[in-house]
Amino acid sequence: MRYEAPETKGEAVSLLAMAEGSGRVLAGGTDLLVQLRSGVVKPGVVVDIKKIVETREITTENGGFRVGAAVTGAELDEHKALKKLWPGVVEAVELIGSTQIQGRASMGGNLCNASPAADSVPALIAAGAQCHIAGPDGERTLPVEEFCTGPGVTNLQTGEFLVSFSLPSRPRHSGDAYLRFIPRTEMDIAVVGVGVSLSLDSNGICVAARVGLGAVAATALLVTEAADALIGTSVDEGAIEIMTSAIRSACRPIDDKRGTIVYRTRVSGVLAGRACRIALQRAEQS
Amino acid sequence: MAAVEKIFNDTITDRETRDKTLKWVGTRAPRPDGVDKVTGRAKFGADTYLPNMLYGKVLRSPHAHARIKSIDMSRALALPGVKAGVTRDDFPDHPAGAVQPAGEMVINYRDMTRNIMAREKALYEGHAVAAVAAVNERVARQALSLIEVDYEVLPHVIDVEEAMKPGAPLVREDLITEGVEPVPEEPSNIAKRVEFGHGDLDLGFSKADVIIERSFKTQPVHQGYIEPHACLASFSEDGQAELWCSTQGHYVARGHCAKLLQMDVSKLRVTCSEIGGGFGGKTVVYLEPLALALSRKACQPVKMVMTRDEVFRASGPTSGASMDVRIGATKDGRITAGEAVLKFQAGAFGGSPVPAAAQCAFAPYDLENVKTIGFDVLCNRPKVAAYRAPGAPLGEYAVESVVDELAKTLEIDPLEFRLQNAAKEGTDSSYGPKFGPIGCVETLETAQSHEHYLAPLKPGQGRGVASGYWFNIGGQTSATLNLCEDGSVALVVGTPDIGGSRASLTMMAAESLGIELDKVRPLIGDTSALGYNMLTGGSRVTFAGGIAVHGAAADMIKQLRERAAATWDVPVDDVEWHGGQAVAVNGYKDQEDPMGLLDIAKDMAKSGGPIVGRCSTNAQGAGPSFGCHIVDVDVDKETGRVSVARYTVIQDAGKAVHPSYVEGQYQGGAVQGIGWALNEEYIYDENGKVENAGFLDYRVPVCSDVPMIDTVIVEVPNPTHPYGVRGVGETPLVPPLAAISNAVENALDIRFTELPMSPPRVLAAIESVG
Amino acid sequence: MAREHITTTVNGDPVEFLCDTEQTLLDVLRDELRLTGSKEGCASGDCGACSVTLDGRLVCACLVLATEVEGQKVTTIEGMAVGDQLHPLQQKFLDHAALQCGVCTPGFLVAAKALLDRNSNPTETEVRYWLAGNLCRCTGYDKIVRAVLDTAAEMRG
Amino acid sequence: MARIVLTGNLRLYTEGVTELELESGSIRSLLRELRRRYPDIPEDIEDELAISIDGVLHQDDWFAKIEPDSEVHLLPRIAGG
Repeated sequence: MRYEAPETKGEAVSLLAMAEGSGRVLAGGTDLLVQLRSGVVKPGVVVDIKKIVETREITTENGGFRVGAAVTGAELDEHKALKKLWPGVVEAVELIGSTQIQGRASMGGNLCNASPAADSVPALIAAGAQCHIAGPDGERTLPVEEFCTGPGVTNLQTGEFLVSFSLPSRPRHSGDAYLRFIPRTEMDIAVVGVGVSLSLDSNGICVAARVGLGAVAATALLVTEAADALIGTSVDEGAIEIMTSAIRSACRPIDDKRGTIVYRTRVSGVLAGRACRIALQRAEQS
Repeated sequence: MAAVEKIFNDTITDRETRDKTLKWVGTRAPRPDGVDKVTGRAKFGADTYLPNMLYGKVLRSPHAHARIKSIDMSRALALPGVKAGVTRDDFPDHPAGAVQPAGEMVINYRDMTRNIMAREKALYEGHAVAAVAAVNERVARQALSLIEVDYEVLPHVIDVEEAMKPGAPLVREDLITEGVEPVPEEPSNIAKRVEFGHGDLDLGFSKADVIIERSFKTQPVHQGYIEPHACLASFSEDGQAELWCSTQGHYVARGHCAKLLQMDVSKLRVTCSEIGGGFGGKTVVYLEPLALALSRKACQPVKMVMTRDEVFRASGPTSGASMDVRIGATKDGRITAGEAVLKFQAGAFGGSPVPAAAQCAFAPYDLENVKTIGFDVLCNRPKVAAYRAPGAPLGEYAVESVVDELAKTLEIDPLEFRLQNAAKEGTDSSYGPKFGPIGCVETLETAQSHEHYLAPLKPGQGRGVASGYWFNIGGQTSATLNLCEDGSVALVVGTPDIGGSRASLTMMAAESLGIELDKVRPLIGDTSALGYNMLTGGSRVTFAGGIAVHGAAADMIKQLRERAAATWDVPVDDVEWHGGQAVAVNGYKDQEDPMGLLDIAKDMAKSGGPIVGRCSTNAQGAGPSFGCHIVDVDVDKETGRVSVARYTVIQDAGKAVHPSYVEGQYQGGAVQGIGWALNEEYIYDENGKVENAGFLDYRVPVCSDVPMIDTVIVEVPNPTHPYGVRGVGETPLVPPLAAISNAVENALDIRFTELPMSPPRVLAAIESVG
Repeated sequence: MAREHITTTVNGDPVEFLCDTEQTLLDVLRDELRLTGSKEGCASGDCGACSVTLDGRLVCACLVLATEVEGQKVTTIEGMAVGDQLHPLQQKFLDHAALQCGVCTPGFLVAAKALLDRNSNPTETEVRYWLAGNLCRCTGYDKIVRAVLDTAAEMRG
Repeated sequence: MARIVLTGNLRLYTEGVTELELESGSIRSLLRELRRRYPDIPEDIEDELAISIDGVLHQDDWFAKIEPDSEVHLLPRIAGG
């Protein structure tokens, strides 16, 4: 196994292109090293992207932010302005593993690992985040909800890698939140995860909403029916009730060691309601 | 040595007065090994290296149950850098009846040699099938992939009740159940049936106004020590060997390895590393005989360390169980009869802790009519290893749940109900012997008046209590005190220090000698340093080690008095040992200046040579320990998550030599119990393979899961011990399962009869009652 | 196989080592540099026994490739005491009997120091969540949390 | 005569007898006498036993004294974690 740490996107792309699929991108490594140790992956070359400036920066971008794919959870947590604009997204990233994991794990890695249970993904979907991808044919952008195509499978083509995310600006009276359920208080993989983002007009009527749902299908989902249940309402309990049933009917989970179909479906609605109330409160206060 | 003898003979009242004069016992002194353990200097199992060292790796069965038709090592052994390989052919077989005492139990070496390396069949996923030693781990792993094993996969069975059914896949084809008459003709997975009790159940139940009968089920769990099994073996060409390993008993490990490798015990020297947790799981051998066999072939040192995955698949664990309990009581709260039938998974070989579970289940109670029956059942899991009060947490989970339900039905406070039926001195225990002085009533009364029990609950919370019992044991123990030329003392003991025993043993040595604590330096000797020592387990070390250390001090004091008497030219009977000094008494009072250790030590050579206090004993009369736990829980009714809001452990320690480490045992046991009750469980797929062999999905409690654990140390002295010590290490894991289940019942008005009470189970129960 | 040559700083000292690209920082600390205070409890980032800091950031050494530490600053438990002066956390762990077997202790100490370096006055809840990635099976965490809170109070003066 | 109680599965070797009175000064002599009366008791049974004399637990303790009025229980050996 070769280890390379290029300093430009171009070098990284050509290294990955030459590897013809036997290349693996290393950001925080909190998933990759476990896979290397267990022999699940045997890459010919590991391309460490952390020396590429764009993957490590948080910069403002027309009222929103551009966040490098390899920026760690700990660094996000320390970025006051980003935390103020998208608290739900930052909270979601902070839920990935322990303090030690936070010192390494990144949103980019969390997304590219393509686990249906990735914590940051439903929050990024709710936030309407875009992925910036570098590749042999130049750069392209993709909405987060279109990035993963199945468990462990992404839309990335050979030679491509995820450089950064765009988190958009947002009007006043907007708020987001992410909640997940785990059996313990820490250190577990999400059994269910729900991200909610909404904007209110000056009369407190919901004018825009997005709801992301994780760990209940092959990939994290954008649930437009759930959002539609909120838009045009004052996000009263009645609307939330309709939203939660939309969430439950969007669930297509499996039975596994972490939860049952029944349990995941049941709890997804519960968390959606709770996350929605937090997002609402934040919107009202912003 | 009047002063010392007195400590042995003194009565409880003497003891109370003496307790006031104790200088070290009962204090929170610094632990002698503390600095090494906070600086990273302490050497654990995987922390040693030898020149020319090889790395050993084990090939493990991917099948839960399979006949091994052939094993071809040739390609693996041909790989450059591979120095040795071993399989079943490298370990001599033992006849079926080859049982002999070793460590705590009689060991069946026919079974043990099959557990460390599969022979006819692989009996569980993770069962060792072959091992190799190579120049580094990478080559060793590569070699494993070149070993060709031809398996014939067989049907498997995991669940205890499935395993007991006629026609279940047989783990051992020729197993005839022990303990039933007439002797069965057909083989089955039931290795043994045991029965305990006294009185007349029918009569007892006929007197009952209320009878409650429930069935319980628990999933198997693992001890969960943080340090994986590790060892380093070095065999020399002349047939002598050295073994360094993380073990609860290096003398016991020596005996097992010598037997399995057919070598003289004296030719194997075992040194125990610092041990990173064991809880019973490091009382047996796994890697050690393999490393020795590989080293013997390669004539190079071989290091072996388990991965966490191997620890979960191939070591420990403890039994999952199915249990039926029936208890009857009168309206005024007197239990008239209790009956329990316990079925325990033994794993691939007989020897589950079901006998102890059957003995302990009703132990907190004074019962006229009681009967417990236990079944030891083979299944395709690793042979279970001891886990902290082996068996007792399960049996008492079932009994204490029904006791709680009875109290509720009779509208009697659960502690009051327990007190009305509590075992006390003179009670015929549920398993036979009369109890001597015990603290069962004291722990219950302490709980009744504890601020926690009296505090109001927050809305939605539930509170539960439960009692627990463990026998505790003594056993063979040796200790040596070497007087150094400057008057300081080197203490050598032979029991691995798993949680502060260097501190407690040193404190008792200083107390018995009457000298400063910092003048005694403890060391854990290797197997060549002392006579035999049974392992660190059964809550025996502070009890039995204390007796040995105290005896060694008595032996040293006898010699010190003789040296002083000779020096003064007075009869030895006119010299006594007081406050760390030889003092002339009787007719010679005040005629000689007292001689301290330094005075005697500096002229030791002239007065007769080295002074060594020795004691090798087989400690008897371990004092049983009772505990009572109080727990408050919150339940999230929408997600089914149970969280522990407050927890108090009350337990009889006899005498707490080092209260901080006694509290630590109470707190650690309670939190292991919280894990067992709420989230810990082995999850098997349809092929009998473990799905959660790691700390990610085998969910031990993390720091943010639990509150502070309050403790109360009750002290009802054990009269057989010089300082009144009872074992304390195991009882703390006995009450939590029932206490937490009782608290959840109190919060939800739903009685759970299955562990763990994980969120999906709890939510399903909540929704089923609407 | 060609081995990588790495130049880094460990506990303030310049260190060079050769490693395979597959080796983790933990493998190198233990097997090449013989700094065995960092323990391998799981090799998957789930137990925290190998906690070290990398340029001041708390990480699991088992989840860092050794080749990644080129030019960085690694701090391990062996770098915590200064001469014969224990760090206040080390002393408080002893005073509070916050260890039993002691195998998780180096990881807890390194993690707790990283907390106190950032937050001189953590609440019990903050301590518990910060340390949630460090497993202890012996103590039930009670005395560990008390030792950390007590150290923070003492260091605040 | 000391009162001897056989618990667990010992009755299988004693034609169902679980309680008897015996004159025996020590555990060693007790075990010999039991095997003399009940030859079915396996020779190495003591390796699997714990013996309680008046409530005090003994394991591997041949010469522990049994008084004429002692109450003695034979139990399965106890192992801990």
